[in-house]
Amino acid sequence: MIDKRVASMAEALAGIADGSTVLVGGFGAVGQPNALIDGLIEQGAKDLIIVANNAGMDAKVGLPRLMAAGRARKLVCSFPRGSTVFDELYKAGRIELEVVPQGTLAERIRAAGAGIPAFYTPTGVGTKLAEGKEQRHVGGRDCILEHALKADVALVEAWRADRWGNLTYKGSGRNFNPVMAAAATLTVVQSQHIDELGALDPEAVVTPGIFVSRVLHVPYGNPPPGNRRADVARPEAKR
Amino acid sequence: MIDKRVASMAEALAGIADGSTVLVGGFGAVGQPNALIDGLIEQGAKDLIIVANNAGMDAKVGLPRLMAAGRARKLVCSFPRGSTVFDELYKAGRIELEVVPQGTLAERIRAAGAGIPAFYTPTGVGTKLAEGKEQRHVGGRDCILEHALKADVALVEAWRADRWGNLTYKGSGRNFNPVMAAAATLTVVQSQHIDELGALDPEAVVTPGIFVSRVLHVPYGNPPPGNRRADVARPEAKR
Amino acid sequence: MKPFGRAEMAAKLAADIPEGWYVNLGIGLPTLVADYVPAEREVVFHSENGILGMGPAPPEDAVDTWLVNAGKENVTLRTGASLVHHADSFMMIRGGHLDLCVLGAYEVAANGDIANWTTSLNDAVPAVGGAMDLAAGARRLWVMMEHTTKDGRPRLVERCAYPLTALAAVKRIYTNLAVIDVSARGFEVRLVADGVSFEALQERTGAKLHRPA
Amino acid sequence: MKPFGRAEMAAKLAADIPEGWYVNLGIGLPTLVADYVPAEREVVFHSENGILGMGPAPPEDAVDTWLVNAGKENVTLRTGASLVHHADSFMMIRGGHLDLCVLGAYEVAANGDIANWTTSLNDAVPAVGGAMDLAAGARRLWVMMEHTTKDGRPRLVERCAYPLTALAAVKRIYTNLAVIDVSARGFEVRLVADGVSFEALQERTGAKLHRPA
Repeated sequence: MIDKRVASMAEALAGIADGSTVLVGGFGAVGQPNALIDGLIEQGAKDLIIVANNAGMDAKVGLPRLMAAGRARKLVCSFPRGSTVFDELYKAGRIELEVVPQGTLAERIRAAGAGIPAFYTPTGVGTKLAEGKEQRHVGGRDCILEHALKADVALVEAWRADRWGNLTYKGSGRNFNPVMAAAATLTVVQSQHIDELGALDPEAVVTPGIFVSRVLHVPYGNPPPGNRRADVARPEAKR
Repeated sequence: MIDKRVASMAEALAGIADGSTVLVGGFGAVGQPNALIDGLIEQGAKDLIIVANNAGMDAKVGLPRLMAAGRARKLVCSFPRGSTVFDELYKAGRIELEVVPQGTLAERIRAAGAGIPAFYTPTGVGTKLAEGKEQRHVGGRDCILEHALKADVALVEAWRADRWGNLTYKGSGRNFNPVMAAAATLTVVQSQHIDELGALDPEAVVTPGIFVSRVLHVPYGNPPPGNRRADVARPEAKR
Repeated sequence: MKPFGRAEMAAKLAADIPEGWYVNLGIGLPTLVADYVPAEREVVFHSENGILGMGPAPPEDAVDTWLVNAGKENVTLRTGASLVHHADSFMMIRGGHLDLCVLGAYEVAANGDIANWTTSLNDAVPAVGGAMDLAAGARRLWVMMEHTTKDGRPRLVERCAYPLTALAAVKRIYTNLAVIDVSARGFEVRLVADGVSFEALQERTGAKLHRPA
Repeated sequence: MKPFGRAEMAAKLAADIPEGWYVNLGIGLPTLVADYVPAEREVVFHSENGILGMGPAPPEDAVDTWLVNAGKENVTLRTGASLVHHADSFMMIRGGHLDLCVLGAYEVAANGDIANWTTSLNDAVPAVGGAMDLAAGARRLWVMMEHTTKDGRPRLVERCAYPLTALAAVKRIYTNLAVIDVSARGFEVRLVADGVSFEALQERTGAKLHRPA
């Protein structure tokens, strides 16, 4: 019987080595595998390269905790803003940063999962982020060459999972999670619900189990509220 | 009100020009937009470049009819076998053929939809299908450069659709359809069911409406049975 | 001189969005635009994190915290919405499927170059988000920004001084003083705020302005 | 000499697939393998057209014609199956996610080269399907084929004469006479059919055979 469910955090994160490249799902506070990040701090792996869209926000939750514990030597990220922990480490020269346009980041991770070692894209041409990259006119536009971003580990947050590792997500919690699930050697999932095999509609599975290594049941509830909207005049909001 | 539904085949296929590149969904007899192909014969566009996984089978249905009518000047295809119509045209030198590995075909179409003008892949290296293509060692493997396959038109078969053009598919009818839907300037859909806006679960929409231009209601029922299995000994089938 | 307020800028831009467009609104000022598109004019708003068909912000007592936009603010789904993952979401952006993207900016040059992601004037952490993908990928890029900096220097310039986001990408600019197209000739004034003369506008602009052809 | 029948070849290969593997079976002979993996040993079969978790062929009176495999034969879904589109399906193949692919072949060379898509000996229409993607992408490629051609010429050769499908890809070959690994040394005989001597096998093989190390 294929059974990717694991009973403990220790089992979920066993074998993650120092120096690993770790993909971390989530966008804002939604779809963040925070329990797995806490577990990774406990597990002890260090010298990690973390790939995530954000550097986290609340200093007490998720990535900022991992970084504050000194476990990350580098962050690959599109928007490392809003994290005081990261800001301080970065300004002190204690963590490296690779800034990647968000779509290029998603596509580089997707490419790793799809066996595409490199691709051309117009995104970033003529900018500082293109410096040192091969440039080429292809398909009628100037493009730069971007490489697949393959990882040792992906930490993923799902809404429902079964013992084969089939996954669905909730709302905007989907974000990077399915893309990252396919791009790592070891894909570890924290799922709010564990279902019987067959309970997920085959037409509606978002991540097929082939991409998943281990599933841990973490029913933590809802993410915290998002940012307050900094608007000046909102006629519709007045209703 | 956004309403991509059209009332007639003529409206669905209006404006398709001679010389167009046309993506045609389907795999085997499943998910083939045969009504749209029949409509395209009626519509009259000629000198077409057809991109499809197969060359069709039954001479009276779908692509073989279009080819027999002399409308296709070229077929881009992974598996043009099993179509006597195509065989005869090809052997008579009356249609061009570009054979593309099936995964490279899917990826080239996906690349067109995703704004990736070209990518490297190990598929095909060292084979006849790599002849004339740029070869390069990248990501630790020999690869060839493949280009996006952008099209003027995509003909798509869906199971459910709404007026925004959101789509779902049925069983293995999904195949190339969602990939092609995103890769053409004009995407025309024949759908078995037309639903109220909101009837499709946002979490389970496969093709978001942004990729769709027109939707025609074609409730044709089920595809014909597949091939007979050419097996020798089937212990389980004996039960 | 009676400059447009932020709400007026947003309303003016919103009025120029026809029904049926697929639109991504950048974080900050552009986000306001959605409030000025009436619900009966169907415009489909996209968010980088995988939402197509965003609705307005929820009332405070009915927030679904599973739905945030690119600015990490809670949003709603409109009837007809769909949810996709990040690679599919950026496929919409990078594949040229969005009719319009609206971004804020530090500077826009007369050739359409845009600088909007970092000023490099301090030691702040550089953060690009989806700006480069949106600027390079959307069919049209419109910018919403103040016409000048707080200390009065022009933001519409001959050549951007700040690090670029994309080359020759901007098609139109909505400022507190004017609406300006970026054409092959350079900046073309479409509209000015009440009491703003062409000359006064030119004074506050770092590149030559053209009257519409 | 008592060569393996097709059913025996399939059963032998099936016995070597451990529980939990993700497996793509090529059209023709390899398709038989699924019948010899007992349902209680969970092996997940993949089909190029977007099925993960294929079950056995349906009984004739309960065919769902919406489900076909790569050979266009009607199949079933197993509990736990999922459906994806073609690009995602080939992501599984090309991204190295399949533990095993089994293909038929015309020839396999001692360095693992495989020729299985066209013979170019007639004017037949060339058709490659997913063979090149599978051969280049799966973690392991095993081949199932007759040991020799109908007129007795070897199919295991020093160098393929037919057009190649992929370079250095094959890891193991199941024939009607033997099971042979492709190692750094070349062909290594794992197993022979009853009454087949090493010498007789070598006679029918176009490259040097090695006894297992």
